[in-house]
Amino acid sequence: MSITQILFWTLSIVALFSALMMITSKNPVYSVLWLIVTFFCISGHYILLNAQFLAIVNIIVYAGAIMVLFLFVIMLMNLGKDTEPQKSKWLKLASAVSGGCLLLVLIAVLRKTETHMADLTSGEIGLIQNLGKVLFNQYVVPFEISSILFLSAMVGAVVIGKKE
Amino acid sequence: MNKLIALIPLLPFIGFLINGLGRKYLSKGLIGIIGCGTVLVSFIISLMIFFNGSYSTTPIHYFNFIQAGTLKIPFAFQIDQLSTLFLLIITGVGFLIHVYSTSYMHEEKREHFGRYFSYLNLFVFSMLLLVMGANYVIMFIGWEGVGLCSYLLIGYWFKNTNYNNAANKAFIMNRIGDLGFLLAVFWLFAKLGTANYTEVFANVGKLSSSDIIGITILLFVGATGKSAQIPLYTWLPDAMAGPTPVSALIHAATMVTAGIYMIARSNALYSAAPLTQNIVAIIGAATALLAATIALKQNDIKKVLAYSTVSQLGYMFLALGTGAYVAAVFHVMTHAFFKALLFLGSGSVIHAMSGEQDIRFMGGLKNKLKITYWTFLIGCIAIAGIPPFSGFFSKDAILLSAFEHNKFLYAIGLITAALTAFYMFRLLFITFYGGFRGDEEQRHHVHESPAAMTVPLVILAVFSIIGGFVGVPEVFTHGGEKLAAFLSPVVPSATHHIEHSTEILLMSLTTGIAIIAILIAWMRYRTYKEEKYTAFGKVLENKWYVDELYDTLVSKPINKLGGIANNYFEKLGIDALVNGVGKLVTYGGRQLRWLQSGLVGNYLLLMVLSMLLFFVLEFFLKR
Amino acid sequence: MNALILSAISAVIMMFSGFMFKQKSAVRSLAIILLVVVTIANMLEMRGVAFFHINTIGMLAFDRFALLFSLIANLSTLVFFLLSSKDMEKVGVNYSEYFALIFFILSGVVISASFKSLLLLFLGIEILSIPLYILTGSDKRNLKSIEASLKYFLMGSFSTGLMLMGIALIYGATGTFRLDLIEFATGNTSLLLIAGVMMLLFALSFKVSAAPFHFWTPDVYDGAPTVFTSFMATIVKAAGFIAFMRLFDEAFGNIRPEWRLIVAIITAATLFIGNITAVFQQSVKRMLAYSSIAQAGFMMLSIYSLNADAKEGLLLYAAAYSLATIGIFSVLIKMKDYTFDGFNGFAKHQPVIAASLVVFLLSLAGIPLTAGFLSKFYMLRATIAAGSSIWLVIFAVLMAAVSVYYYFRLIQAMYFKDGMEQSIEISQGYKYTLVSVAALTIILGVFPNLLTYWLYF
Amino acid sequence: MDIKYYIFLSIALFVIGIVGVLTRRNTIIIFMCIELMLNAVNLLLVSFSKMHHIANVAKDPLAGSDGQLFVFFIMVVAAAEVSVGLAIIVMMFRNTHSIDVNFLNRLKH
Amino acid sequence: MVVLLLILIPLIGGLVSFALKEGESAKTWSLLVSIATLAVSLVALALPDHAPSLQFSAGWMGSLGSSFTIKLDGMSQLLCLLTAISYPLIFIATWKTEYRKAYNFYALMLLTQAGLIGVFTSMDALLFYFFWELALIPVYFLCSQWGGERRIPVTFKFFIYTFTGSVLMLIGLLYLYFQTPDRSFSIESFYRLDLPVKDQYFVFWLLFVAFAVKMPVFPFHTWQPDTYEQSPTATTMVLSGIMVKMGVFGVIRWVLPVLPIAAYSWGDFVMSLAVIGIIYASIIAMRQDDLKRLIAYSSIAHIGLMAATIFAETESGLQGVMMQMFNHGINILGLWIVVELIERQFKTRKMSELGGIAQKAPALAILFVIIALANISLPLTNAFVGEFMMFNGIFSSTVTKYNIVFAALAGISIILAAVYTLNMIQKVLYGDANAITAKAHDISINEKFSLGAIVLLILVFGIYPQPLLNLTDGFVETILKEANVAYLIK
Repeated sequence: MSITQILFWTLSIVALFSALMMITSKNPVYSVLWLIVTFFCISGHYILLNAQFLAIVNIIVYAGAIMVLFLFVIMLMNLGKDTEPQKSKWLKLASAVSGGCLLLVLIAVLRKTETHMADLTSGEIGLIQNLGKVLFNQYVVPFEISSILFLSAMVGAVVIGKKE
Repeated sequence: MNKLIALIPLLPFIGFLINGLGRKYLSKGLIGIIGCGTVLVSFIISLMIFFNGSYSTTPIHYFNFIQAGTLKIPFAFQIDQLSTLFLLIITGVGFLIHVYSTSYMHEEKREHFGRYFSYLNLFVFSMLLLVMGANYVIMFIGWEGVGLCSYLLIGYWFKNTNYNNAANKAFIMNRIGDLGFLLAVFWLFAKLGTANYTEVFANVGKLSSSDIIGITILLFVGATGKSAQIPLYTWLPDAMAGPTPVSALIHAATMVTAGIYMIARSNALYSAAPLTQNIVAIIGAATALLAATIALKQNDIKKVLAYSTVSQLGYMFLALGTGAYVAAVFHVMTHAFFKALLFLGSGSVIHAMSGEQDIRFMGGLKNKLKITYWTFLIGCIAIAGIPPFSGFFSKDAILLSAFEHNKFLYAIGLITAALTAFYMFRLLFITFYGGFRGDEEQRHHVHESPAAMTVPLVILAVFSIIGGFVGVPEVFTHGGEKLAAFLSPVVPSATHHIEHSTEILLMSLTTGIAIIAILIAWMRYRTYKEEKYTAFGKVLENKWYVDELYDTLVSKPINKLGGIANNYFEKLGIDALVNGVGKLVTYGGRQLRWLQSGLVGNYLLLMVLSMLLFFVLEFFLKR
Repeated sequence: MNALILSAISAVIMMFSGFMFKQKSAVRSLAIILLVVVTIANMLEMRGVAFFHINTIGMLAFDRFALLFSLIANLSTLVFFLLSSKDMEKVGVNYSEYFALIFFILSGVVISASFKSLLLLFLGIEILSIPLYILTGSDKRNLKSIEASLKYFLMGSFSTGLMLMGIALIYGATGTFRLDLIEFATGNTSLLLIAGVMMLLFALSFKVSAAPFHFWTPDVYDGAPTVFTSFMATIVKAAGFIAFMRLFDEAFGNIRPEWRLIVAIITAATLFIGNITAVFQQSVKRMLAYSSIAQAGFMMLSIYSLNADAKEGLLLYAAAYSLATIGIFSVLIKMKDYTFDGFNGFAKHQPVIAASLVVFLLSLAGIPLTAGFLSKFYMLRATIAAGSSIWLVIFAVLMAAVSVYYYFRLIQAMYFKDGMEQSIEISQGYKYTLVSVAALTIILGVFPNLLTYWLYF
Repeated sequence: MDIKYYIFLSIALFVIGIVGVLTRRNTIIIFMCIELMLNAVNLLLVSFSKMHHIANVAKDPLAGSDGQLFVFFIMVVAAAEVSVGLAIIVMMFRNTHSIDVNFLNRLKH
Repeated sequence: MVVLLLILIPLIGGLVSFALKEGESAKTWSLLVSIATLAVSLVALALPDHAPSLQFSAGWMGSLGSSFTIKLDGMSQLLCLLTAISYPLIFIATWKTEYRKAYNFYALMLLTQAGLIGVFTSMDALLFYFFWELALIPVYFLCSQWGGERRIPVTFKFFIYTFTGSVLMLIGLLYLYFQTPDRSFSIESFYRLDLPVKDQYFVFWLLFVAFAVKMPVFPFHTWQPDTYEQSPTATTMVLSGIMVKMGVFGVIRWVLPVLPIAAYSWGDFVMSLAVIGIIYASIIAMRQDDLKRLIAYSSIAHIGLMAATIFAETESGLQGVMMQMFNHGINILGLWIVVELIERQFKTRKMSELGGIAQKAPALAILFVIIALANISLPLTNAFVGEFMMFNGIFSSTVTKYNIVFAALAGISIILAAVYTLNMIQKVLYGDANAITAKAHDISINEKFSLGAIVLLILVFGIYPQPLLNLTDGFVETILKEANVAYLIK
């Protein structure tokens, strides 16, 4: 096992574990924290895949900004451990079983895909320079269009947030 | 001449239109004149045809009634010997009865009087169409037309529900027969492509024997309806609800003989179907006997005559069935005379008794209604078959043929003849002999009818006496029967193989039995006694319970079936099914709503589950 | 491109119009004028006059199909503005922002009609959706509105997740996001690709509210302020279908056998659930929500058959359905009582409006000589032409017969039952507009070529 | 490394997200689970992008960069969505003082 | 152009009537419009066959392979004539009936007429479907708005029932369309089709169900008695006199020639259904007390006979169907007028509550009796000719082995018809007047006119039917040639 493989497995297991912890934690704050762990693991994977730009953005945007926003909201609402009523057991079981089945099915289907990636860390595309080039050459239209999205989200937040 | 021939049915039709439309505006006299006059002119034209000999078997074509592809039905008349004879009977007797009616119906309101005459004229028109038509379709038009008129006239006094029921019954029973007739016509069309007499009879050979049997039986079914044979005879006695002249004309002299006319007309077909002939003969004989037994115990003067008519019609079918077509036609003619006479006579009696029809409340009318009595007596003698009155000759011809054909049928005929003599004279004696049994009012009222009624009686009586001479059998004359000779181009005459001595013996036997029956009646009914009720007598009085039988076997089940179909099958079956689909949809809508639980978690779970299903379907089940 | 950019600009202008104008009628007039400008620009582009020459590098393609649909969407929105914009005032205080959001949605509509890349599909759908979450929840005092908004948002995001997963899998299989290249790469079908296609199928089914991904629809349509339900049930849903159609036609047309069965099942289920559930509804608004599911079932037939007829028919369907539904909603908004009984005796008091409503309902039910019939006809024709699916067609028409049941209930209430008069304010202009929309519905039903003509010339 | 491990990992994270959505009632946590789903997609896209890059790098040195750009756009959209979503959740909390997703079920049937 | 006028006059007349806003003038206007239509229809009759003005074609929905092609051939001449004659008679007979918002009523009636004539003349399947529905929608409103107590659910059922049938028909037509080599809805292309047997079977049922519901053939009939009972009588007249003919018409024009093998193979089955229906409806009719329901069931029986005859595929039979379509329309119109008069006067349709009308209203009684006799197809009434030919057609049919059985069983209906019709006459007209009927008065001049006209038609075509037969014989020959399956029968 090479070092990348060890890293891969470690990150994967941690990511899955923290994801599971996220959905099972009673306390929402813990959930947020576990999710942040997951995001860090994913960022680790990005680095492993030589996608440094995304790794950084992921940490800044997701783990940094978005999750803090979440935390902030949770704090704002002062949600404790006991605030969340539990779903019925059967419903939970059904949900878990159906989710598990979905996983099984998808894995059973996709396990036949076999492409070997020999050299994980090589390649320059994940660098900010290369991505920037592509973004502002080929993807300039979607980039501009995403501004519409942001504008609308902004207007939306104003509409929702403004007191009447 | 063709134009004149067209006038024969057209005139009564015009009379019908004038009387029908103008019934509110014309005076009774005018109505009577129009009614009688049109028939008289038709009669005169018929006489002209008869005496000019302008009859032939070639049809006279007027226009195409229906022409569609291969189906060609010309509106054409066939004035041959057979139809000429019937023309004479219909218009002649018809005219007399019209005249009689002017007096008999005189008390009706003007518009009803007009209505009556218009119906009567319409009847004559239809009857003429029936006998003049050159094919079965035209005959059928007349056939149903007379049925309609019969219906209208039976129900003439429409306020009375019983009369209306009788009218309905008559029409419906006729319809049953008509269906048979129609099917026979379709059969002819299917096999021969035509219903014209000339073509059909020329092509009888082309029909297979089963076709012929089918067609003839179906035609006979038609005849049993119209001519009141077993099993469709029960309407005729009920039909006496109509005014008495109507009973005389329609339910005795003319319409009911349409079946005989039809079979005589189709003799070519029947002669080719011995099986059917046997059936016809058996049905005829059975009807004759059955009706005669019933007539024994009836107390309504018209009912007795009605059953007598049924019985005599049975005779005619017996003749037809034994191949004696001429004898049947002959009996039609003589029967028309004496039965019309008897009915008109009974009408005169009823008229005199202010509408009383029950003979138990009559009696002793002999002296008060002289003309009526004598003519009635003549009629009774004629129907009883005493020589040389007309009934003797025609009945004898029939019995002779039956004897030749089948001894058993002959025996029935003989018994019937005896019964006939008995019940007719029972009627005569109870009505005219003994003491008057009506109430005081009637006693004052009793009077002889006016001339308009008695003259037709006398004329008919004369014909009842002499009418038989056209068909005096070979035994007595040389050169054979005139009637048979006259009809021979259309109706083949039966050839007898019986010794003349036997024939005379048979005649004496018939006559003797009739006389004995009359004597028994004389002894029993000369003075009226209350009849004792016996069990069998009760059965007879109730007409063998046939009406009740039909009611239980046919009417009620059908009605019940209708009820079941209406209340259960329709409402709980089909309709419920249709509504059930609608209800199911509504129910489904109500149940499916519960899927929409309002909970996001459930929605998402359902979505995930269906995704799962789709994946399984796509990746595992499809491959 | 004209419409896209101009509507985005219009949206920005509307954002600020609240500061510029104090009167709501001025804001309204401005919005209508801007929309007319956008519409005209769109028409001009169909005539070959493009204001903006931007190289989209294969991301967007403003072909006839896309332009015609944007035109239909713009015109429908115009009708919507003319009929219902006044009623937006009642929703809340952010009058101008609502217009801005609608203009944003319109630009999203244009994108989802003209995308050539999965990325643009994603962006387009999101631009459609996010403002809708807001509009749904814009009646902030009303718990129903909030509930609807929350449900819509959660389920919408979930389906976005599905869509993205699908896109990722397809990317994995083909190595590209461009529709033409994906189609080129679908020559060898891998399971990865099929799984991705199915994920996309589910996500788009969700957007067009096809069963069994329809659950959000009744609740959201019911809870949202009626005036916005009208908009989202018509133009936005049609846009979803156009995106659906474009994606499956241009990218996955070659592997049709792989997904056809699933689409058939979804179609049948949608027809069934939509129609059957609508039967029992007591509220007209909720009935219309289910009816929109039912209509989606019919539109799904075009995805199933995926031929020239289907494309043409989908456009016609979008137009017919939008016109009729906007018309009905515009009346419904003015009513106080949303139940069927609320419409009792309506024809007696408002004969003209009732007559127009009848035309709309007939159109929705698919009665001939209305646009609704012809659009359904096109769908059936397309499906039969696609072959071997006659049972689906028969099922569809049987369900159409069921639909008669609930549409005619409204007609019955209006015409054959007696009820109290509801005081509703109706201006002359509104009346004329409604009647002309009804007339348009009939004209389209008699001469559909007026619309589809544009596809070919 | 085999690409399928990445696929498995992403799918697993994705499904965990789904299960979380299904089992929890706290709106915020549900929303977080959705974010987890998006991140699973992101991971998958990046790994695919790498895979395509390795396969096609000879033809095009920038091959596969579109996958990573897509991730960038997803993050952009997610940010926008989060802002709107949290606004809605806050609005709900303001009105009902609950963030139980089942609390609001006036709309049904 | 003449044929276009036939559609346009009632269509525009109807639209104008909406705008009249005043009952009396709408009434007069509608009568004038219907008389104008009648006049045009008579002009059309006078024109020679295949005259250019008997057809009209305009491009319409070319992209769908459809065109606005209408034409008057034998059968459409006949049925348009029936429609054109019926309308003035209906308007005159119901002149005194008051309707709320009469302008709407008359407008919808005229629109129905336009739809009916369109159905009968269209030579394009899609156009046919359009008119088919166009004729239905106004009827829905007519019945629901001006009908009896239970009108709303009953009409609704009727509408959904027929609508379901017609959408299935649409599928069938579409399917056929796709089989035509030139992708066209025109009737010529349909007639040129030579479908494989399996397809024929399947399309046959799609089409037939629509027509069977409309006719209606047992067991698709349950909408009919209710609808007839609940509709305003003027509408019932249109429904039963003309509209049910759409089903018969449809089978003859669109099923027999297009799907000859299926029509032959399913013929026995359909005939059995029809024959069962005839007897079934007849015995149910015997149990009815409501005049409208009685006539409704009687009509089912009559139509059943037509349905059976069509599938016998004989020339005389089809000619009989043609005759009978016209005659049944006239006769039942007469019956409805009588019912309308009785109901208007006595406020009841229950036979058990009536009686003794004959002595108070002899004119009504006589006309009623004649019409009733036509209903039982007495000779020298028009119905006799039709039924005679139909029975004959069934009997001589070569496409079924059971021709005799069918003819005999169907024939029972003439007995049963007599039973219930005479019973009806007796209960309504005869007997003594009771409290309800004691103050009866006779009918007025315009009612006499309309009933008289009907009686005149009954008698004229009963005695001399040849003009009607000549009208359709060419058409029937064509249809039979198209439907020829002689090569299948060994």
